[in-house]
Amino acid sequence: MSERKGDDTNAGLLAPVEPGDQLMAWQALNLALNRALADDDAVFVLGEDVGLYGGNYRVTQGLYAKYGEWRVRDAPISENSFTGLGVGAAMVGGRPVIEIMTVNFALLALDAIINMAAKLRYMSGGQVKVPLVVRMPGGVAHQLAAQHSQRLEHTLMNVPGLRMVAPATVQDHYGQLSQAVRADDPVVVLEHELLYFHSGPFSDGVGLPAMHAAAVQREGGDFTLIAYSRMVEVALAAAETLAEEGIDCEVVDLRSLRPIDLVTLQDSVAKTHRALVVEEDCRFGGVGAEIAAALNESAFFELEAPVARVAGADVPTPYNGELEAASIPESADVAEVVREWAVS
Amino acid sequence: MSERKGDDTNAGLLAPVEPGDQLMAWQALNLALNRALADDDAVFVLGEDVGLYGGNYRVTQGLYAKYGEWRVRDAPISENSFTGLGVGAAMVGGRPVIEIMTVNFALLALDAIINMAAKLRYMSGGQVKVPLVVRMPGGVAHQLAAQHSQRLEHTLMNVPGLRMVAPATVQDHYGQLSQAVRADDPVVVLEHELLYFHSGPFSDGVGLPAMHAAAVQREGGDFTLIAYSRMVEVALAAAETLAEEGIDCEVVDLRSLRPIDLVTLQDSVAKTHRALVVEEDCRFGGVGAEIAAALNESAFFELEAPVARVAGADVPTPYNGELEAASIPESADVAEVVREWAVS
Amino acid sequence: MRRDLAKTFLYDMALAREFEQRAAEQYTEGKIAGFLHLYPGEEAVAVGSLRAADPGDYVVTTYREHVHALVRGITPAAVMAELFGRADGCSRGYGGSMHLFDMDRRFLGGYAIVGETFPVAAGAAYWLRLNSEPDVVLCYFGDGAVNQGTFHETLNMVALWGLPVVLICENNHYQIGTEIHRHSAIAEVHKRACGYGIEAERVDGMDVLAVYDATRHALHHVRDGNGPYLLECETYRYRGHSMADPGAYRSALEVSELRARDPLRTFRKRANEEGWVAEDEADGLAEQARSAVDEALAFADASPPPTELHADVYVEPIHLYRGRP
Amino acid sequence: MRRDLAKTFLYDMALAREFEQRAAEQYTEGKIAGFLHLYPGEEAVAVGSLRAADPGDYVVTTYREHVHALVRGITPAAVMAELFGRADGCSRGYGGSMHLFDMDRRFLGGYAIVGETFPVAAGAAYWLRLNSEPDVVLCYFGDGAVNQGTFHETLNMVALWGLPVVLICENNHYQIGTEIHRHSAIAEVHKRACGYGIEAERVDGMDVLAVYDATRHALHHVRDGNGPYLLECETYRYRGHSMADPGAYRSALEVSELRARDPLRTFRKRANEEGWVAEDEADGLAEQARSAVDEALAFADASPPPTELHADVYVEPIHLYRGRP
Ligand SMILES: Cc1ncc(C[n+]2csc(CCOP(=O)(O)OP(=O)(O)O)c2C)c(N)n1
Ligand SMILES: Cc1ncc(C[n+]2csc(CCOP(=O)(O)OP(=O)(O)O)c2C)c(N)n1
Ligand SMILES: [Mg+2]
Ligand SMILES: [Mg+2]
Repeated sequence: MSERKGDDTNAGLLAPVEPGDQLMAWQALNLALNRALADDDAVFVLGEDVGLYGGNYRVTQGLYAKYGEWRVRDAPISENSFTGLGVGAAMVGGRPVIEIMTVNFALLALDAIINMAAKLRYMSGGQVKVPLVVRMPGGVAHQLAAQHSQRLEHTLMNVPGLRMVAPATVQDHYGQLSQAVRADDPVVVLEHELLYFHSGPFSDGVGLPAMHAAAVQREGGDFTLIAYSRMVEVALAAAETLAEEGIDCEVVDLRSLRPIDLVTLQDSVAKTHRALVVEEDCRFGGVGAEIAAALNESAFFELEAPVARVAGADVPTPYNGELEAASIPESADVAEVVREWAVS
Repeated sequence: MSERKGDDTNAGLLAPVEPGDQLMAWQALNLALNRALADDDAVFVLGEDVGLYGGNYRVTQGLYAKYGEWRVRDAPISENSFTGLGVGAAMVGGRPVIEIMTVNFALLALDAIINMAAKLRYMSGGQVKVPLVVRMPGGVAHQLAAQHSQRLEHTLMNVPGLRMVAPATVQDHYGQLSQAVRADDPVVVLEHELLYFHSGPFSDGVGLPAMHAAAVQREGGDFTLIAYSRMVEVALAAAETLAEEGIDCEVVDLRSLRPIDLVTLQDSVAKTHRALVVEEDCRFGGVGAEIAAALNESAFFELEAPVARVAGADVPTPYNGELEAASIPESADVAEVVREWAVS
Repeated sequence: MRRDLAKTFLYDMALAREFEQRAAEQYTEGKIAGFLHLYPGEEAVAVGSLRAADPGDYVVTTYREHVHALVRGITPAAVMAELFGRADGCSRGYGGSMHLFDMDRRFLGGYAIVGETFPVAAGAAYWLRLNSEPDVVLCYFGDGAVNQGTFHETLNMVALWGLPVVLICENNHYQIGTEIHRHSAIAEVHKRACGYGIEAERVDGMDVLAVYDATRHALHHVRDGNGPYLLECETYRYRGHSMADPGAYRSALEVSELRARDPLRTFRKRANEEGWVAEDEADGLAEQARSAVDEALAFADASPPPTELHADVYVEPIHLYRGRP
Repeated sequence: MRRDLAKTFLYDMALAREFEQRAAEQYTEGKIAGFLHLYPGEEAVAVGSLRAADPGDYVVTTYREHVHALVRGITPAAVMAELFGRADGCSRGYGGSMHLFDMDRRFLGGYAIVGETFPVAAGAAYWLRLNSEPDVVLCYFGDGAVNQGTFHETLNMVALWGLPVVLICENNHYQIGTEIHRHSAIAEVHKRACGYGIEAERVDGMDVLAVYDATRHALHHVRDGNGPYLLECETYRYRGHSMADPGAYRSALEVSELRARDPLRTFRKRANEEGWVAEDEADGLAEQARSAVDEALAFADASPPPTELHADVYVEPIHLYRGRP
């Protein structure tokens, strides 16, 4: 289980990070929260087992001991109300970082997120500010079955008033959460259960890219692969395979799902004339639909083929391991579709 | 207010309908429920004020008196749990028709709909059957403001295990609800607050079109307008205007949002080579994104222009009447976009 | 009791009654649209409780909140202009009747999804407690809202953490057309606090003085650090649930019985008997209230509509298709 | 008390303990994945309560439900195969540890979203009541689930409508790492029934006989038409919350104190003293349980995986892009 990994480390109170250090994504998030709590008294963290327990995925490890129960609060299983509590606190000066243990439970908190956090500023005629961060890991992990493999990004990306980021790299886990906490609008930080224990380079003190800008993670001239969160590594793996076959893919990491950085996608497609979206979301009505529709609209005459989608199967997630693997995109699936369209 | 109209009629216990009769949509729904309750003891209706009060939009008028409190049950304000109650009853032999007063409150019931109703059959290995109907009116009505103008179709259309229909005509309000009650899968019937008191022709006893089939409501060769629910009349109005200008639009009523009848759309585009989706949903990540993406993928080389979208503005709904009107598609907006693309 | 307080009560309640009746007229004339939920019959609750609160206390209300806004000091003009959907409304015409806001007066708004006031109030209270502020949050809700999950979830949290909230139930015995015995297993709302160890009390919500005293007691209890307090005010709405509801589910007898205990008339009588406010003085206050509403209507009528559809969705505006600044 | 019942208890609990310990091994060996929530320490609750129920009664459980499934009569083989994700599992490999189902045994499944068991149970009970059936629904939930809105919403409805449900709280005092005094304003779960007028009782959940008797009493209460009943069983889990949790938040002392009241050992001792079940007989039962689990493991290992990704999403399959049949 992902949560059991890395038991030997104790990054709860991370020492200054040396240049070139490798961190795990959960450590990058932990560092971002630790600094946010230290820098700004308005920040507090609230969620199930974020305190004494240190977080189900260790993200809040060490913070309870350092900041105390009022700033690092263990919550009962009351998702809708403790998220709504975050909204109320944000309205009066707080900068709550609410952790919903996984997006599966966010289905219970959507009134607080959609009908309150996102709408309050507008319906108050601009009086209210809701600097709320809602963190939650989504996606398919290791055989957690139908009720624990929900994807919710298609729902949240549609909501006026919300911002949503979905970091893929360790650096972005640190950077985008840090920016989200400083933002004056409600921001959903969509994490992924399978990324927490991935290691990656982390450089401290470097300037952070804009919170919502996309990033070209691999340059290429033949085909544009568009992905976010864990699917970025799937896209990169596919690109490697295809490179050996002489198909040179550009991989764009969306990084943000509301807003999206269409300009970067257009620039890429202007080179490649072909694009494909890789999403873990179920295909029908998923994130890829908007990306494809937007690209088709704005780059229609650049495109030599329709924007394709490689997405999660339109089924609840099965428990069985092989079926589960078959229900989400793997690099082979991506490569296959690219080959199809690359020749056409 | 829509609810106040039609006070003179009492269709709760509708007499046999004469050929060519005009009915209001709420009366068609009422007739469908009345017959379903009469024909099948497994059917029961549950929701806030559906009983003694007769329903906020009169849809259940007269049913409580006829069928009693156990089959027409007034519920407390507990959306998540009374929808979940419907799931439990459906598992053991019932055919509950749950009314959520408006989709705005369905945000509280999404765990029951998405994590239970939709997933139970699959996660039980096919043992469980959930013949549940969830009825709810969505969309923008008359200045109900941000929290009462939610659209949720983009969220629900993405959910494996659900079916979703969105009737536009009086006939379909009767037909699709009747079919939904008989279906063995969970079906969301997405109604519209502004359609309940619209009158239209209703022919009784005629064969019903397939629950999920799209319908061509106006034939035309120049441009395909795709719409659902209340936007169908907006599309038809735009088609009238454009006809006078010599642009001959075909109007397709989707009728169903999960699944969608792409074949009918493809057939139409094969004629017109141009298409536009009219949706009340917010544009970004809305229903139109999937329709556009799917059409672009499947009819890319038929299309002379990208599939366009005329959709709700990406803002919470303002209270002020003029701003509200500006936040959703009107026929003029549709006509304008059609003109743009028709010439290009 | 102090004469000026009695006068305040009389004026507040006269203004409340007048404002709502005139709003109803404006609705019928089409100047106000959407859902309009009126307060006649319940005036003593908002007036008695809010007059017991300090300016530093936060207020969280429902969609039936015009009177709360007025008592809190939002001008009749700003409230009426909001109902008209105009730019000079307290929510600049974007919120309407159900969403009145005034952050300067710590009026955290009207919420239209039943049960939302609980978590919002808890959040403000959490922030106050975290910063050891002396202020308290007044959280309003109806008898129907008690069955929403947020009531339970929030009461547990505010009790567990000892948050400074006074939970004020406006028990008018109806959830639209469903009478309380048909929606709640226990019809005495204050008794539902037992599951959280929260101090609770029921008071006659038709008696402004009783509500005032009970709220003061509750506020002391909370300010003294004894945790949250639940106050159930038994009251009644004379009109239907909203302008869309004729209220046919209630007997004329029931309504007339309750009208006999009208909070305005009973308190006016008492104020006169006790020698707090003489009849002519009371007439003067009612007259003042009428002209205040006259002015409010004129102001609202003259106020321009808001014009920007995309204003204030975000603090830092975004372009949905451009992630780069 | 009847000897055969004592033997049943001993066998059930031995099987439960053995099954879970072997499942833990299989998890470590990688044969089982996902979240695995085990029951050692809590056996008396599932065994005592389910043995008091009739075959016609419905059972709704959480993700910590292996033992409930076994006691209900689902074979160890079918449960183990499900944990392995195989086609012969009771959910054909699609559900896994948290989603065991057997509709023939009226076992309505394991639910993994905390608080879901309440509305599902209420729905089955509503249907039973609507049809005047004599059966009752047993609804299981943990101490952490009590703070979910569905607990409150459902208790109000089942009390209001007098639905036939026995609500059985498996109070093991922890919500993962959060001890009950840190998640609940009132740590005695049975006391939270007061807000609904629901009959409630607390029983020693380490004593299988006490749980059995209390459940029989509760079932009689409900079958006699007195409405729902809440039974709080105080118990303890020896292991962490799931295989992912080392349980470091609990003192060794606390765990050892509870282990001293082990439900298996205490009842075995009593059964021997009372002359219900002799030591050697008890050994035999434990031996039987062991071999039953051996067979279950062999069966699970030999069972094929399910192969159809798109099977059983719908009763009548649909093609997402083709609305016409
Ligand atoms: C979650 C939710 N469900 C349903 C509604 C529709 N609705 C609006 S007010 C109301 C009744 C509320 O009754 P109560 O809480 O007693 O307040 P009152 O209107 O009597 O002041 C209902 C059902 C809503 N706004 N929100
Ligand atoms: C709504 C929801 N929130 C959070 C979780 C994560 N989670 C799984 S079990 C659990 C603790 C439940 O504690 P309790 O109800 O006491 O049951 P126990 O595990 O102790 O048997 C939590 C928080 C969940 N599954 N569902
Ligand atoms: Mg009420
Ligand atoms: Mg527990």
